[in-house]
Amino acid sequence: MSLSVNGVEIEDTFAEAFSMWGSRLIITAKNSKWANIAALSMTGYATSVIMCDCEAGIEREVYESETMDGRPGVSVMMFGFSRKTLEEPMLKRIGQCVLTCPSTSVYNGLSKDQADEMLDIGKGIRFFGDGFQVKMRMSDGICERKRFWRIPVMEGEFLIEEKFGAKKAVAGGNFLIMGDSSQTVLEAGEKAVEAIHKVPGVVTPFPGGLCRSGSKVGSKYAFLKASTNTSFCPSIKNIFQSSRVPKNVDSILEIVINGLDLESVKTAMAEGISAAVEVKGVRKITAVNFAGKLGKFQIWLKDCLGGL
Amino acid sequence: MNEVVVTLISARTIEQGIGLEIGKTSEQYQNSVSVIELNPSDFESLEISEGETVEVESDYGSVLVKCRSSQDVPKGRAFMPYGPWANKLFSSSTRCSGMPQLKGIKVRVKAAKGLKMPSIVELIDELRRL
Amino acid sequence: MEVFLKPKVKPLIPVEAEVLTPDRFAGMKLSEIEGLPVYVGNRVEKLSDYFELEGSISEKPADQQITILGDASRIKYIGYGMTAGRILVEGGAGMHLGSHMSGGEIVVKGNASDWAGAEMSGGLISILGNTGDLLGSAYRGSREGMTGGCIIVKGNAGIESGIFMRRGTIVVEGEIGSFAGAHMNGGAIFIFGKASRGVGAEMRGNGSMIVCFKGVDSLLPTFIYNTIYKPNFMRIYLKFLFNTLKIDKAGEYFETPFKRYVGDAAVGGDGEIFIAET
Amino acid sequence: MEVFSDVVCPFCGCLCDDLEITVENNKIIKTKNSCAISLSKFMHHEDNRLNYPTVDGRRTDLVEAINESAKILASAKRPLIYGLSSTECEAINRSIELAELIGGVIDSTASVCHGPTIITEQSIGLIKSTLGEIKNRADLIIFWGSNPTESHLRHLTRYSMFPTGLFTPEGRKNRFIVAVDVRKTKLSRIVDLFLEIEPNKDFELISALRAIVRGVKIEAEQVSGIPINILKELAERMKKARFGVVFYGLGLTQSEMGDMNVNAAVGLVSDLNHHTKFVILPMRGHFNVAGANTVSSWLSGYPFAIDYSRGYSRYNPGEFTAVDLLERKEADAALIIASDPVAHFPASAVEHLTKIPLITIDQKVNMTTLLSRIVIPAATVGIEADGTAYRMDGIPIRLKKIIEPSEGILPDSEILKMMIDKIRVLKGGY
Amino acid sequence: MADLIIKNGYVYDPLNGVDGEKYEIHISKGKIVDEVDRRDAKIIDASNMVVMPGGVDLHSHIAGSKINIGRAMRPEDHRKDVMPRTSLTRAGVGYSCPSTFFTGYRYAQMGYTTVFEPAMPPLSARHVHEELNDIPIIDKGAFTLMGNNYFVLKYVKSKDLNMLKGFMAWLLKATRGYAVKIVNPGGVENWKWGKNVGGLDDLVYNFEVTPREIITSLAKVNEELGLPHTIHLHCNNLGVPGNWETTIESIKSVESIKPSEGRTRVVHVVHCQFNALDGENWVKLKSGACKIAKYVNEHNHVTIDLGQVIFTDTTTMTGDGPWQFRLHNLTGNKWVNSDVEMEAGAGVVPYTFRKENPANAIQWAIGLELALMVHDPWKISMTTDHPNGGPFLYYPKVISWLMSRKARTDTMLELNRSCIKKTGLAGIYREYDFNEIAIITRAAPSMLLGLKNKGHLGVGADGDVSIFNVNPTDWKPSMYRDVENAFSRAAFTIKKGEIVTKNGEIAANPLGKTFWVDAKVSEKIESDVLEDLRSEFKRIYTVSLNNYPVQDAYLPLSESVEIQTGRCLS
Repeated sequence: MSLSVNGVEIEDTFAEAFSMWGSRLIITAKNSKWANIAALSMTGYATSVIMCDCEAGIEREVYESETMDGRPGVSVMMFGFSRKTLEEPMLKRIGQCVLTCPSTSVYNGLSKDQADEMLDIGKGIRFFGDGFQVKMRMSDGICERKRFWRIPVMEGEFLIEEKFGAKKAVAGGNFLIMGDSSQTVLEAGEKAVEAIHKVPGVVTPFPGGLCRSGSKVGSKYAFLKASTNTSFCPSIKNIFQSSRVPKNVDSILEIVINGLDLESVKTAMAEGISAAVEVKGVRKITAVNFAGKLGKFQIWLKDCLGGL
Repeated sequence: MNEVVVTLISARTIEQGIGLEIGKTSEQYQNSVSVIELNPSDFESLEISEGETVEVESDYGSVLVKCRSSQDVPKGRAFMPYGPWANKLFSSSTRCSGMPQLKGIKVRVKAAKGLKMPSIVELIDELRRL
Repeated sequence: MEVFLKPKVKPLIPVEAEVLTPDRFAGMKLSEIEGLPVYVGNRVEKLSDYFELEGSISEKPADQQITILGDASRIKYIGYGMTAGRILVEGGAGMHLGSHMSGGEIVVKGNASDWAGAEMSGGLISILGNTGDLLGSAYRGSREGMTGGCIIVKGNAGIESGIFMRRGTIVVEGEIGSFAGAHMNGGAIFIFGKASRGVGAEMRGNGSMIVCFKGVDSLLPTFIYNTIYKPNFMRIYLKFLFNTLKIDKAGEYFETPFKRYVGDAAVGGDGEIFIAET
Repeated sequence: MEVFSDVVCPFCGCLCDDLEITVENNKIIKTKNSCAISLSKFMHHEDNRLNYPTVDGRRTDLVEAINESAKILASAKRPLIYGLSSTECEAINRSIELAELIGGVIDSTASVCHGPTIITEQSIGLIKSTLGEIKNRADLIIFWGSNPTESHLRHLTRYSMFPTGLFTPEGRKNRFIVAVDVRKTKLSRIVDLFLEIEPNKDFELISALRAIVRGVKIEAEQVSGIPINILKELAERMKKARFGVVFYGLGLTQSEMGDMNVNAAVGLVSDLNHHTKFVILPMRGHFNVAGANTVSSWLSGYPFAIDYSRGYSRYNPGEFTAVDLLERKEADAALIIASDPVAHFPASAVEHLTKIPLITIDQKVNMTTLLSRIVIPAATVGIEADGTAYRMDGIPIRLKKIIEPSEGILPDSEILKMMIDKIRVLKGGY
Repeated sequence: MADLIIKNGYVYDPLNGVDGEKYEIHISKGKIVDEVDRRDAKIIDASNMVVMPGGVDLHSHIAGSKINIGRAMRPEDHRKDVMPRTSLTRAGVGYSCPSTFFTGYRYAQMGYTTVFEPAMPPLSARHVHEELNDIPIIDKGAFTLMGNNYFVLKYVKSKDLNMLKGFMAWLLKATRGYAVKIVNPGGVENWKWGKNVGGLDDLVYNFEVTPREIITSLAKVNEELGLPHTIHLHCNNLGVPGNWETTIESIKSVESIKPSEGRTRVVHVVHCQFNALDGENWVKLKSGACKIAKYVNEHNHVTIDLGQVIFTDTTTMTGDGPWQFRLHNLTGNKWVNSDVEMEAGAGVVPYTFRKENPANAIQWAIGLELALMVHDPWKISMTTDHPNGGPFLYYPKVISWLMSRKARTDTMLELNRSCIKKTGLAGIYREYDFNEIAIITRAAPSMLLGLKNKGHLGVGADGDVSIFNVNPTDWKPSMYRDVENAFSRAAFTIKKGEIVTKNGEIAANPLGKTFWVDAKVSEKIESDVLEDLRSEFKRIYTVSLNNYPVQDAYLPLSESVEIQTGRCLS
């Protein structure tokens, strides 16, 4: 039995999410412009582990009052399949995109009690200092001890915290917005992403949070691992036999959500769906799953919305 | 009155060693240690003659001794042999080392014409009165 | 819970009272505490020979405050080795205040004497007046000085503060004596007044850092000047001082550029001295 | 007439052991090989002597003086024992036993001469050798803040500047000598290089030298009054020496922050051992000040500044050193052995000494005996009594007894033994 | 003093072939006797206890300038262990550099009654004896350093073994020494120019002799003189990975030397653990113990002591100046160097053996491997080379490791597994029994030293007995903590027939004696040597020849040992 919100049908199905290791880091800079540039650069080409080394996205902007150094910043989250496949891209991306970016510093965004493990990210980056790096210790024996590395660079000095928290997180939370036109679904998608970004602990790794090309595993071409998600392509809905595109739908966008825990992902999905259905022309909301073959989390849409 | 500010060094001398072995109350000992040596230019600025009494004063005390000029002492510095006279000028603070600073303290030297230098017995009497 | 100690006499011979810790008091009866031994010269006497005691005693050291209502500048070893709780001294404190402590807090409203916080590993000591020499230092022979915790001195500090320091933080709001941070091998010293001769002598590195906000009397020739900049880490540390340790003066320097010196080259060290450019 | 050969001179840390002393009718009539001070010591040892014990200025016998002293010391809460460096090891040994027995503080004159050396040894070490190594091998000798021409008169001829040795057959010619001082001295006129430096700036200068030895470029044009190029030359000379030595004295230890000065000097020598052989030796003053530290170390674990108030030894220079204890007006009785703190301590430390019961054991009248409540005369060790002394480089040498002391005059060790026995009785055997 | 009877104890007296039998020991006038009059005797009931001769330690740095430098430079060390004075005992402080009184008391508390200081520079021999006189209770002695002595080098160079013999005899007497100690032969002389030797055939500067020549000459003369102990050798390259080869080569070099009458041994290799390292460097370090043990098992001219490592903060001190400099550079710890003109040197550096340090873990295993892989315990003496491997206070711990594989396993579990694999320790199942412990802590060292009245309980032996509260009949290796406790605090220590400790508390405080050797050479040699000394002394020494020998005043209680032949190796 399907649910209807604001006259939009919510299919009684589930988004199939799976477990990944996630981490959060705070990039600060002289101003939010440079923090954003670093964050964008760092989270680039990190939409899906199908072809990228990790999944990453910007969680939100962080105010001066919230950051350790009192400068504006951006909170970024990264996801990988294991500790190691998370650690590697973190090192690479911080090294290439933040270390290089003027005025930035990087801090851990997942404290020791929130995290399952602490990764030696700053400790790895420090070698870039070629022996001139300086270890900075703070608050030993007073409160939770803090460790940083200071690395001399051409501009001045790059500062990074020694350890970054990582925890078992949830990736692949998703829903599809089906609407009467590409204009409609884009508008609904933007609204949904905006709403999702208000939820702490989640990111939407795709460009602008929206994914227009869902994919399926395999292809008729042997050399291709994945190909377009034929079931949801409106332009072939009537020639592709098992198309799942409703008649009144002519465009679909997917929103994929990774979060630090199941609850955040659920909340984010609910907030996103609720925002999407507000837009006129949205016909249906559904979610992608692989009948439980892919991941251990099944997030039922109606459960999400029930939680609101 | 003329006055110079100098850095005082105290150290051992042969005469002090010889005098010491004769006895603390001996003339030799007293003569050997109750003296301050200044660079000739500092000495001249005091307008005194060789061997005249001067008053030496530090932040911690003052003492009357005879004054001599010596080429060996650089300008702005002064020399006194170890002994009860010099020790009236030093602080007892050891800065947690056990060792009071006996060299390199600032002192003011001024002429004290006509004033008599205390003998060792007088120094003792002074202590007895404390 | 709080217990009050009112000094009865000003002892001629300093009293060694390492029993003055919340750890020792916790779980005892007041009468038992009165009988705790203190060492005066070669005699063993009772705590009650020197203090009138009243107040209440908690079961756990962490809940215990000891307040000394008056001057204790001839009382040595207050808070020696304490792990938790709080000690407040309304007057001055004698030698070895909080030495070897690993946790808890000590506040001295008057002056503290030498070796305050020597070889401490944790906790917080606040001295509102001046302090003596060898603040947060190693005892002679040891190469492990302060290894953690924080000492805040509102007034001036003596010589060889933080000698052989390994970790932790020392903040002196007034002036500091010569050879602060000598042999330092880790840890941070913030000097808001003027620093004297020999600051950082023979410091090794390992992240050791001395920050001078009002200049240095004469910096050693073996500290090599590098650059002037506004390092971001300094903002973090200053904010930590300002917010967590409530050091108001730190707030004045968030945007200050610093000169960076590295040394001591005499020992091949890579410790740092930062001098505020104001 | 009797001639004693190989007599050891009990004046300075050199402990020259080649003296010939001629004695006639229990009187010294001639000395050979003595320096001026040694001559004065041997020839005048009978001048200004204390001839009998006194209590409150009143002549008394030894037993009463001991009994009175024992009473004071046994009842004191914070007794101080001080001196030791001009007496023999057996007496030092007894003094420590006494300090243990009365739960007192014991300190030697080392605290006001080479205490900073000991503090340095404890923080970074010391790289030393015996004096014969210098005589046999050294080709570069640096006197830093030390001046043997006034204080260790035969040092230059016996050990350092002039003697020929196994690998120094031409003596002075085989050696390059440097003096560093704040004023010109007799020594500075006969050395190959003299550096006249600013007072209280030794640390900076030595640090700069260390950096230069490490190959670091120093920006400053001059340090402590010495141009950098001279320092560079000196550093080069040090690295190229076959066997170098630094003899340092009170110029380092008694200046501002003596412990850091010595620390730097030892560090420099330690660094130089990566390039060549280099050692550093303190010029110890009193003939047995090294012995005071040595004996004290094996008995108490600590060289000086020891407190026995808790029944075992504790150490803390600055807390348990004599000047500090007096400055804080802590001591309530004092026993002075073979020393004259009233003459040699700064005035405010002396002030407290005048206010407490003071017991002095010494050979001669001095300022301290003049102010003491109890004075006990002692035999002169090395002349009237035998015993062990440690040379400045730690070599133990046996002092000789060459004449009999006056009737009833005992050596320090025996006086102290009597005192210990008496105090044991007073304490009921404990 | 009353006569003593110790009854009901299980007696271990290996030199007399007694292995855990129950019988009475009688002591009268400080000596073991057949029987005393029961009515006047004090009787100690040692039921369920182990009775052994008093412990004998042949290598422990307890007195002299080195340990005293350690004391003076390490105030932080003393805070760890303090002993206030009592009406009976003097005050003292520990830990790795304990004060003299503390040393005597702690040894006695562990049942030890005889200890030898193994490195006495002749010029500071007086210092050693002054300190020995302040070590209460135990008997003691000191070995004279000779391996880098100017006159030794000179006579070795001129191959004049008669002069060498005369000089050795003179020097032993002048210093009141007990044996010939050789430390890094040639290396210490070279250190006086800031260098070292790298092997047995390197040259000593200016003397053109090799370490090999020094060792063989001294060993040869040592045996010809018939000194009670063999040469006491601290090999070259100590602490250098791969040094096991140097060690074996050093032992081999004296293989053909004829031992003094009645014995087979000609060399004692000290703290062998430090000289049994295999591998090219510290990173690739592995145990060379099996190679050393194999050699020792196959030859009877060598004995060793362990130099067992204890995981603790300690102070290293040796006469090996260049090694101490190297250690200072490895650790960055404070360093005191002290060279003695014409004859010796020393260095002192604090060091902490850590369980997490791979090299230390291997070193720990090597010491135990040596003890366990050498089949004949008579070739082994137990030492920690106090304080180099660790303070002597840990002897009971070493005993527990030797007696219990479980004790070793429990320690190994705390170490890095891959380190243990670089040693053979995990594969060793041997466990010492009480008899073997009595051998390596009592009988063997005393036999090696040629002390005929020590280390056994036969009639005529000194009345030195230790009694430990552990029952050997129901003790099992799993109860290793019991044996550790028992050996830490002897139930009774009896010294010269007097009960000196009881339940680990000091009960009496007598002064022990000092052993020294008075070796005789012909008058001709004696006068030739003296003449040579007279002609050279003034030029090269800073002390006159007449003031050089130790005066009798420094030996208030001494026993000069007549030259006599030692016992055979079993």
